[in-house]
Amino acid sequence: MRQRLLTGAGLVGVFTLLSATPALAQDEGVTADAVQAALDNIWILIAATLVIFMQAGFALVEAGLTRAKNVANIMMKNLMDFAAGVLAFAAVGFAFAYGPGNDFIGTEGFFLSSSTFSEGFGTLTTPTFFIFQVAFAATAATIVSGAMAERTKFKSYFIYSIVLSGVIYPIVVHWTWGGGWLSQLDTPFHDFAGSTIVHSVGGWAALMGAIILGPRIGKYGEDGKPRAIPGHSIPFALVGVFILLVGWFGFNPGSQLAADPVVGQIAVATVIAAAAGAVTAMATIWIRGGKPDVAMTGNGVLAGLVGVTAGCGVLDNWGALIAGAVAGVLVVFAVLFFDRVGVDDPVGAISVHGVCGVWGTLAVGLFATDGGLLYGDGADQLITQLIGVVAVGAFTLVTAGALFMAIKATVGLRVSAEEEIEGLDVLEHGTAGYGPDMLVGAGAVGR
Amino acid sequence: MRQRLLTGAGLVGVFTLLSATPALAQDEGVTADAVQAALDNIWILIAATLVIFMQAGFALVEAGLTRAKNVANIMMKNLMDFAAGVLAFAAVGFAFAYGPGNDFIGTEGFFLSSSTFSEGFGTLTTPTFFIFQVAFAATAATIVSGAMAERTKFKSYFIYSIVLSGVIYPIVVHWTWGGGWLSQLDTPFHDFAGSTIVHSVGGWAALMGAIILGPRIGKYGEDGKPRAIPGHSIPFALVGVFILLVGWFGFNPGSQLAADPVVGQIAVATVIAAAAGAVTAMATIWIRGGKPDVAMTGNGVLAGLVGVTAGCGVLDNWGALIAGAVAGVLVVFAVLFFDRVGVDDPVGAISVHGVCGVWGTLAVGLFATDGGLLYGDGADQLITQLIGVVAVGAFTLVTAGALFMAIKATVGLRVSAEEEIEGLDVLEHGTAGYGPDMLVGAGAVGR
Amino acid sequence: MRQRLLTGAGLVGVFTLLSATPALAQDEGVTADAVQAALDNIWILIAATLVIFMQAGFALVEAGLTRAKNVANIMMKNLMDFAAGVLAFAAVGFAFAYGPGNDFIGTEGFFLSSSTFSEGFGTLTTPTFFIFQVAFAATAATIVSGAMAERTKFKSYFIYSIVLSGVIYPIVVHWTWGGGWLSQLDTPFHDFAGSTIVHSVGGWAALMGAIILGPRIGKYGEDGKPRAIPGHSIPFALVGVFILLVGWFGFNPGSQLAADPVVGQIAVATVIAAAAGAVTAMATIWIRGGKPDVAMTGNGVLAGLVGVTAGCGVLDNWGALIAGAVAGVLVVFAVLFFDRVGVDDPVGAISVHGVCGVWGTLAVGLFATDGGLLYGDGADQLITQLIGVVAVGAFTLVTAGALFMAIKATVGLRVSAEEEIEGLDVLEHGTAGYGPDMLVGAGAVGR
Amino acid sequence: MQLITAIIKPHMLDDVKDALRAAGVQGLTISEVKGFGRQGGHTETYRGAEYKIDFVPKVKVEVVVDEGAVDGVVTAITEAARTEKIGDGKIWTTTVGSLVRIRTGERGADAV
Amino acid sequence: MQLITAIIKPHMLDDVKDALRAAGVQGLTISEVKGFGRQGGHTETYRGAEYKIDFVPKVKVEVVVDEGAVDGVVTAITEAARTEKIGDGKIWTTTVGSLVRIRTGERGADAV
Amino acid sequence: MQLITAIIKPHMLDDVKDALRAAGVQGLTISEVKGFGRQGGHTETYRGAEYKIDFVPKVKVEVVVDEGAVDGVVTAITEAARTEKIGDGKIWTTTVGSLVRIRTGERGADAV
Ligand SMILES: Nc1ncnc2c1ncn2[C@@H]1O[C@H](COP(=O)(O)OP(=O)(O)O)[C@@H](O)[C@H]1O
Ligand SMILES: Nc1ncnc2c1ncn2[C@@H]1O[C@H](COP(=O)(O)OP(=O)(O)O)[C@@H](O)[C@H]1O
Ligand SMILES: Nc1ncnc2c1ncn2[C@@H]1O[C@H](COP(=O)(O)OP(=O)(O)O)[C@@H](O)[C@H]1O
Repeated sequence: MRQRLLTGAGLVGVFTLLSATPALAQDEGVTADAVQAALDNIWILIAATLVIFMQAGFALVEAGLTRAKNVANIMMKNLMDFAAGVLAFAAVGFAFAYGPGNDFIGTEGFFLSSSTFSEGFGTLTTPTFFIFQVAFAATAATIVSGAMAERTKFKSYFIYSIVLSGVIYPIVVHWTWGGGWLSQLDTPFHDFAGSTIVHSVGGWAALMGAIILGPRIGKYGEDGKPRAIPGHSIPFALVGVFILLVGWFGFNPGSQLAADPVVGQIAVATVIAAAAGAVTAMATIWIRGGKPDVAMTGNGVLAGLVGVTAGCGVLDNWGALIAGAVAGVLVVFAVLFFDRVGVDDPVGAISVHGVCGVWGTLAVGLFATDGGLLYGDGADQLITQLIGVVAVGAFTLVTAGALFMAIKATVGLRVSAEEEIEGLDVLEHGTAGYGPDMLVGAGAVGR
Repeated sequence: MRQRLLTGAGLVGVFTLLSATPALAQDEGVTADAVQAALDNIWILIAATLVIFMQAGFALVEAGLTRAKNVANIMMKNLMDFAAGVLAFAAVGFAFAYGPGNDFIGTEGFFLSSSTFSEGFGTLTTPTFFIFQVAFAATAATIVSGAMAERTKFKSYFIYSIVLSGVIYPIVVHWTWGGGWLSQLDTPFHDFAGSTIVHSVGGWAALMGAIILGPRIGKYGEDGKPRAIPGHSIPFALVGVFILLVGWFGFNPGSQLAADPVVGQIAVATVIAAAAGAVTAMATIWIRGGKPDVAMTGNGVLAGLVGVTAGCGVLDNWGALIAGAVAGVLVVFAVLFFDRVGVDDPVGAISVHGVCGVWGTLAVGLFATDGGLLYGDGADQLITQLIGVVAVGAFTLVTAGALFMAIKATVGLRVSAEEEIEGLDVLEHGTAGYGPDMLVGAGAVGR
Repeated sequence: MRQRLLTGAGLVGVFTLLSATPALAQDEGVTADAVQAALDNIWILIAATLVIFMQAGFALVEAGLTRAKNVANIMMKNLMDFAAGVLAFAAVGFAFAYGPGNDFIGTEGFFLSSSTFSEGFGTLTTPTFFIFQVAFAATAATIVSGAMAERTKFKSYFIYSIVLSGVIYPIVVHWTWGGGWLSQLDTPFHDFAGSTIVHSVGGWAALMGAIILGPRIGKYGEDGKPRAIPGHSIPFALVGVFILLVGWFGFNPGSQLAADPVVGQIAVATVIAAAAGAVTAMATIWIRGGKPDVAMTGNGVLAGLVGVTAGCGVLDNWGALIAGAVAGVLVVFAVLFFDRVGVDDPVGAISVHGVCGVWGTLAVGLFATDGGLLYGDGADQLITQLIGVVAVGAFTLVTAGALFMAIKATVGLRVSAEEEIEGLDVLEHGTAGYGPDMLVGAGAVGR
Repeated sequence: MQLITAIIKPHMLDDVKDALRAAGVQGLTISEVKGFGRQGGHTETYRGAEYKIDFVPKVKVEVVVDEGAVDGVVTAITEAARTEKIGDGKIWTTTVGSLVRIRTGERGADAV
Repeated sequence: MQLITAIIKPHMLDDVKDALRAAGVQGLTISEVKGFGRQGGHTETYRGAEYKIDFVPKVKVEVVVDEGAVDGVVTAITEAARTEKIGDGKIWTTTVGSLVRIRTGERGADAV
Repeated sequence: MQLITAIIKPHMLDDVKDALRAAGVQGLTISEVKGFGRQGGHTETYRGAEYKIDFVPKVKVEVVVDEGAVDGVVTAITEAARTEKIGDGKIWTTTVGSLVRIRTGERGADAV
């Protein structure tokens, strides 16, 4: 490595061969195994990059579906749950999730201790594995900001996001991907890329957050009926959806954790479910509400994606189609339901990630080509899936609920009514998110 | 695969090796051929992801170059031609394109029938090949929404996009990449990544759509002279251009359909043509119109890209430079021409994809280092290219024309004048695409 | 290759094997070395694509942090420094940088002459190597547009960007990555991915540009105190930051120039530094200014990234953490400093790329696990780093300064005061960047 | 002198402007306003929930004219802005005490 | 007839509208304005620099009413818009010479 | 009391505001408007096609002042807003019948 240090990006001189790079090593002949290992690492790094790109997607969806006066705040939350999440997951989360320990939690390997993780993860080096996992942790955390948008104190959200990325999510990972109790059931829990582990953890935390916060001012009329508070930018929301779709091609195929040609099928299942979710969500809201609502159709894409995330490795194309199509219907009714019962979720995060996360996990028990109830393989897998859904759901609801209550009791969770009306941008962050040339008179009219 | 089902994303337990992954297999030694095959599949999946990302680019370009009152509608069209396109192409399009059949159309392999496609495509698995091809189909379909923007009924557009992705485009593919008659000429038709097959199919369908729809209200003055209807967001349009540029690095190099070091040269040809198109389009409009128009320069980038798409595998850098530079000039004159003759194409889709698609295809006959007229290899290739251009053009104009006429005669193609003036967002989809805090008084002033 | 020409994207017929592709070759057996070489080329092409995507990030950050009346202009500058940069770098820059020559500059290989570069670069083909390098050149060039935003003539900027990409930046590359004098010191200069070579070149050129231009009208009160001129779109700015973050996973790991599993660690260092920079910048401005400023936190992410760019190959996680964390603090004070001394840099480019570029380069001398002062390896590396920083800084300041002075003396550098007040979009490019339905009365009120 | 204020439908602005020019008006000032009246608003739907838009976009036209020109101008606007559908708007007049052209300091009728 | 112009706080608009309806007003026109007054502006910070926002967002309400209704309407607005915090705004009246309904050409009280 | 309405160039707003403050004005209301007049508009080009922008951005300033202050205020605005280039704008005055401060219910001169 000394050599590399000396030579910048690897060129010792003009027109000499690269030194001290694998390239050179090849002259002495690399083995196919080594190349496969290199390929595995490169592929997972690229997949991780795609998952990290999803942060931009979440930020745009959430910004688009909320009001202009809070746009800087929502972007900032998305940025900081990534930044804080990376540090928290590196410091303790990764150890809780993948460190040696008991069936419930990892107890060693804090701060990415290289002695604990010296062996890597299969062909993946520990850093490669970590970068993929940390991207997932940030995804779980960021789901919540949308449901709590437009009324949460920034400081309080910051605390929440550290605890979720650093503790709550990692524990759930330990139970499952980390080899803990859910992976040790007779018929182990199967959640290929995280319908439950990532999405419904985010979704249930979002549910507790939205409940404990209460609805935004003006969301419910004096008659208690929900009123629409339209988001300020449908193009932002839909570009966000496209970016999330793109990122999901890292999220699902990357979860194979190896460069295996099977990732093609995982990607096909993913895209079919996304398309099906979009079409059924559009049809559902069209029939129910009279128009093909754009934001809801965007939710449908995400619902389809979440719905196939657990099963993308074990569903065939028809299974993926059904998983996505059902999710697209489900998300519409879930959004309407939460709206009606007084849970104000501006972006539909609870419905997309919580409800469809559950559905996707159960769909494995129904449609897995090997093990699915409808493929005649009995209910074992389905029962396990149910256990997983309930256990993770309960754990998240309780811990996230306790966390939000604790924050509420100490630093407070919600901004003042005045700040909420004025918009969080100016009062929490100092300036409006749009310049005076863009923002029309405080959105006063027609509110 | 049972094993994988049991172990979530592949980790059976903390700190044990990955089980049942290629990683394990490697302990028994993988062959270099197998690694190359894995690499081919991974690379094409990544390329497909980049091509799918282009959907966001198209959506942004089209949204940016049209008015704010129609922004949700244009985003929705872009989303749905992807979603519907994926389902239609999976159901029938892929079979028409790549299924066994005759020289004109594939007749087997509907619904991705695994028995028909059991052998895969070279080293690519059928799913990997499909995901790349479906991304292309969605691209062809999405080109049209821009040309028909701001006045087309959503429902009608939805029907169109299913037919284009499911039938028209696949038939053209069958003739060429699918091994049909154009690929069997003495000097076979060469369209490496689809200047004609993808782009000009989209472009000609866009032409028929724009003609049959007629121009937007207000586009032509009482004197019949074209009036500018400025788009509402140049930043959207240019971010869209950047995204398309990025996606094209999947589109062109991915069309090699294998992880071959030659993709580097394909990428270089691509970037040089894009840069040349930008510079010449800017220069052309600067000279003609007095100012370096930003939207037109953005069109120039895309023109350069479309212009090199057919030839990126067979042009050297000089050829790519010329292909791109000529396309950049061509696109400006084409935009001005269509404007003048009463074809209202708000985003320039016909010029970029149709006209430059033709140019790019012919450029192969002129500049291919092996086979090009100007490299002294005679006119054979050029003649074939001409045959392809004409055949595909005629087929698309006729079928797309018939399709639009049929839609017009049944569900209708165009919204009412009132709806057009009000904007499609509210009347077609229920809400404006921008919140009241963003949208200034319905754009009344200065219209 | 004739064969390929005949067969479009490689399919000679339905259901026959691919012909003349590596796939076929494999039937005869590929070597592991060949696969590794293919992998290297594919990986670097993907990394280059990610770096090119950064252009969209820069465009959005710069657009977001400036006013709506100049948004088309800033997008156009970002587009054209890419387009012009590609052509200039291909024509002469690459030869100056990597062509044979003396210790100061390459003197052969203009226009990518294939005879000069016939051997490729290690396992990378010349085109693959070029596409990665040209993406870097465009990055260096584009940094400057932000610092000179809202007052520079488009024509003049265009000239600048050709010279920077074609001459100034390539010469710095030649000194270092190109094997020139800085790479031949006893302890060679180490700048893995370009904190100095790319970022501080951009930063110092930006400094000269901003000084020679002078501040925007209204930036300083009559008392000489800096006044805030808020950007028009924080969401643009933060999406830009996310995109840059994503692109950096091509920038840093790609600089390994090979598909080596070590890229995972480079990515981890990168993400940790980015997160640390975000957190410390937020904390610093929160303490100093009373609120967690969003734009400044976005600068913090970029600062962290620039700060780890030189060292990402030789720092461990703690080193990366410190590099990023210090950069996050530094960027805040640097922004405040330049503001105070009358250098008007609307986006903080000088602070992010110049100041943190220097810091990142020096951090190698301090924290390199092999060679760093704080790892007990003496000050040799640190001294070399200092020499590099000073040499490159002085060279860039002088040449960029001369360039801007020359432009000022000939075509002029700054638009008229009237144009500046009206906005550059209409007067330089013909139309406003936003339609009348988006742009509120010329931002008159509260200016 | 009189200030004539008209509230009209946004898409009639071009016609009104042309009519005013034809009536000899050399200057006018417009602004974007929202109106509430008999026309009523409409209901929009968003993500399955409804909300009522009470205010309809309108354009306000303000013209200061000499006494003598008032009737002609009012008639010109009335005719140009009329679609005969509900919501066409109102015109009212108020008396202007004095008028100044800022550029020259001219006052009264000269300043129009 | 009188034109009643009220400058109010934006978030009081719904209350004012309801009060006016209750007071029998059938039409009104609003616009977004910015006010400068005793309320003062506020200081914002951006990237560490400060800047003063002098103008506060307000909504202007304009209603033309019959003489007889003036007092009632002014009182209705005053009460509905009052928060008793500084910056609640102003109401003033000016005399309208004539009023026309564009759709029908009706004039005077019939046109309201 | 009088309502003074001024149409000015947007970038003169700060100067006008300062001049009004100096003239003792404690409150005012502004809005964004577009003007049509001798100044004319301009032609823009977009993708090679031209279009005419007839309306120029202006700012409308409204101040209610006591009779006695009218002349001073009009003069103050005139001087502060003048650039001597075409399009500097207009000032006109109308008589205000009554003025109310919403917060306190004060009327007349006290309400200013
Ligand atoms: N009394 C009023 N005072 C001020 N503006 C009014 C009044 N009545 C109506 N308007 C304005 O005129 C517009 C049209 O009035 P409306 O009652 O809807 O229909 P019409 O003009 O056909 O009578 C309203 O949207 C509003 O802007
Ligand atoms: N003399 C005036 N002329 C016109 N508008 C005024 C005048 N004084 C105040 N305003 C408007 O009324 C608003 C409120 O006035 P302000 O002095 O802040 O508080 P208050 O209404 O409590 O006296 C201002 O923002 C401004 O829009
Ligand atoms: N008769 C009028 N009534 C109302 N506003 C007017 C009138 N004439 C001019 N204006 C306003 O004054 C502005 C300036 O007028 P203009 O004729 O362009 O130049 P000048 O102020 O130098 O005479 C116009 O843009 C318009 O807003």
